[in-house]
Amino acid sequence: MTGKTKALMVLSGLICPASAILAAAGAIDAIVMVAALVIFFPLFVISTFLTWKASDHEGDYPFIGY
Amino acid sequence: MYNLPSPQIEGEILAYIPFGDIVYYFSPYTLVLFIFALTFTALAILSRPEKQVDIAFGGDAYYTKEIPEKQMRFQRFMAISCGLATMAGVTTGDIFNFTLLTAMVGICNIGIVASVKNKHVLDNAYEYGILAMIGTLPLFGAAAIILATTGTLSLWEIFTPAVSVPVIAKALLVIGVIGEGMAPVYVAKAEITRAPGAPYVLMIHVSSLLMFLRVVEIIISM
Amino acid sequence: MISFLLYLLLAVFIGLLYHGIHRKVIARIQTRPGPPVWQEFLHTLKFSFKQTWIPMTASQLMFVAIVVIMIAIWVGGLYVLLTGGSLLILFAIFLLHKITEHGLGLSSGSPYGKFGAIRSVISAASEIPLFATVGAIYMVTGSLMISDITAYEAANGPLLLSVIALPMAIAMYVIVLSKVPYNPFGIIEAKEIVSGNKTEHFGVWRAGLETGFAIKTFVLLAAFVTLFIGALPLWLLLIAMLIVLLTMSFICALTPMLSPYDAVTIQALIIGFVVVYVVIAGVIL
Amino acid sequence: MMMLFDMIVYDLSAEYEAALIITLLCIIISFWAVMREREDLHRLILTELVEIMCLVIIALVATDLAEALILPGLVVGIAEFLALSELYIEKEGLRKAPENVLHIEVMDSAPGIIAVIFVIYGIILSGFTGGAVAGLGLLFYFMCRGSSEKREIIETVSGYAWACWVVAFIVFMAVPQYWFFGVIIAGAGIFAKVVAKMSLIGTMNGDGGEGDV
Repeated sequence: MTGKTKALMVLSGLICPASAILAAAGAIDAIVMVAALVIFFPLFVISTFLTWKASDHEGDYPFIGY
Repeated sequence: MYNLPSPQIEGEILAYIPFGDIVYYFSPYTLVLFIFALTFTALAILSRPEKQVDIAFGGDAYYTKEIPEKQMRFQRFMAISCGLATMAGVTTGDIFNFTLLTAMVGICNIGIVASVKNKHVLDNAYEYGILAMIGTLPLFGAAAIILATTGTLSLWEIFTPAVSVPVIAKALLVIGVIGEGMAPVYVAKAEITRAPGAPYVLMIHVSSLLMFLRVVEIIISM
Repeated sequence: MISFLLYLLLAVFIGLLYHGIHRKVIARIQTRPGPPVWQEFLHTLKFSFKQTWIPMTASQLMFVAIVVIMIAIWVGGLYVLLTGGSLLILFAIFLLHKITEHGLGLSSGSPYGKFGAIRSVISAASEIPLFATVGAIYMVTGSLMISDITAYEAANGPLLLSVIALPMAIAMYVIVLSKVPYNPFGIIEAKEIVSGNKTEHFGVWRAGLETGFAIKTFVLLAAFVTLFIGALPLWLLLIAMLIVLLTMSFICALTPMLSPYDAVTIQALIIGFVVVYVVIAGVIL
Repeated sequence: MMMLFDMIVYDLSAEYEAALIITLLCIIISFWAVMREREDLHRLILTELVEIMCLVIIALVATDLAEALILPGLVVGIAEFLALSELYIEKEGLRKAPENVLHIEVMDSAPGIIAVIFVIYGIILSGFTGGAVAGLGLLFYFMCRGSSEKREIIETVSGYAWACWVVAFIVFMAVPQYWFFGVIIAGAGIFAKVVAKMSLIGTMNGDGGEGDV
């Protein structure tokens, strides 16, 4: 799970600036850049969060002593 | 033949698909709507319905509702056809075709909730259905009046500044779409959306709002 | 084009910061100390670090997809606004936001989420026509492209000062107001139904939602300023947005949450007012 | 063509307006009726009145195009009507297992003979009318006897009718000089098709199906 989200994070994290740079250089249309950003920016946000979130393993219980 | 009438409303035409004299076209505006309808149709196909949790009030008990396989299949079928009708409706370039597809959206909306075995949902679906049926009158009426006064049904022709459409036809068209999709007694519709089956029930809302967006564009352009 | 990417990041940042300022101002008006202005920012980060899974009762794919769609539509909205696209597309994106609100509540299977979703359908009855009345700007400026409207304003002065467009400004103000947190029309996330449609979206999903809401607040405030005051340089735009937000904070702090039917009724009354005004103005002009 | 079309529409303008106003009056009356009625079933029937008014508005255009538009309008109306009546049955819990209400002696003794007579007479008549007569005979037969496995046969016959049409079509297109042969095949096809269609109605009655009829 984490491996996949990490890969998605890297991929979308590369696509977003790449599309912006390519559009600035005139290689692709602005509309293509927007389409790329609309699709990959949310994926980047979610996959980033999923990558750095706490692990799914059982956490410790700090208040178990009560 | 396919010159875009009023670019300031919806932008340049990107592509068109002619089926005989009915032309489907994509402008940036209709493309946004089309992609959205497509996304939610895909969601309806791919995702499983949720298990609605009911709380028995006055106690700690709660239970989840399982949706029977048969009902799920029917709802999914209806949701998909509703999505297809919406996709066609937001891109069509023919006013009568638009009204027909809107009516189809209305029928599919009833169909999505019709298989739910819940008295309240069915009662409200029936009320909504009656309104949807009455809604076809202003809907088709508007299309007929537009045909009679302008002599054409093609939106490409109607959008040209030379062709003027009577205000009553515009008003009837909006009333028709509202009656068909958005159900003036919105609260009855809210009651319908209580039915279990998330991606399918959401399709009711998606389709009617997208059709409304399209009709707003049409009446402003006319 | 790179500037758009920077604007996007800025929108997330500013949106969260403004949410924080909003909370702070509300707290001060109610004579509470309130959280620091960075609270919403920290809030989002905190949520993103938490353990996260998908509830067993949820419609799994939709539960996740709706968060992604929520962010995606507002990224599109930001682009439309920045490039001076059609107001109609902005209107469409607002409506799609209503759909995602509905979907958020429906997808979880929780009764509270369901209630939030149903209330979102009810509120759509008044919020949608309210936004549609903004289309009456078309009567004044003769165009629905935001770039044309700002050009009109550069030539003829801000629309906010023109008597004809004032009701439209009020309609748009109520729309933006009903989308900021803690507002009197916010029946879909009222506390008597826990958090309404956001109830079951916790952890990473909630953090994603907050990100989307931040862009949404930025876009709606910027749209209000651009439509009714005019195209401003960035720093002036941010200040103008902050001022608009502060007026909203006062309203949010001083008014109670309305009941669902009252919220719809008040918004419907405003629609009626605008429509009557537009008809009268149309007859006179 | 376009000019002519415009001319016709605008020439009729005065009559059109008068007719439109009268129709609008009728619409108001029908809306009034729907509004006043409280009984669910009656409201459903009254909406059909509204549908008719809708068709009248389309018919007012009075061109070929209007004629072409009435049909889809009618289909949509009927589709909604059917959907709603199903909903009404579901909602009121009126669904129960179908049973044979009509049962008289002739239905036990005679169906075979009567069906044979009808079918033979139908073959003599041939074509659409013949199909209808023969179909009536089979309809009667299936109605009396029930139908457990006969549906497959009817489906097969219906499929052969399609095949006949396709063959006739190919004959018309490819070898037009044998047109008479094509006509005969198509006639046989339509005969079989109408028979199959009508006898299907017969199988709907009785407890032939497995439950969900």
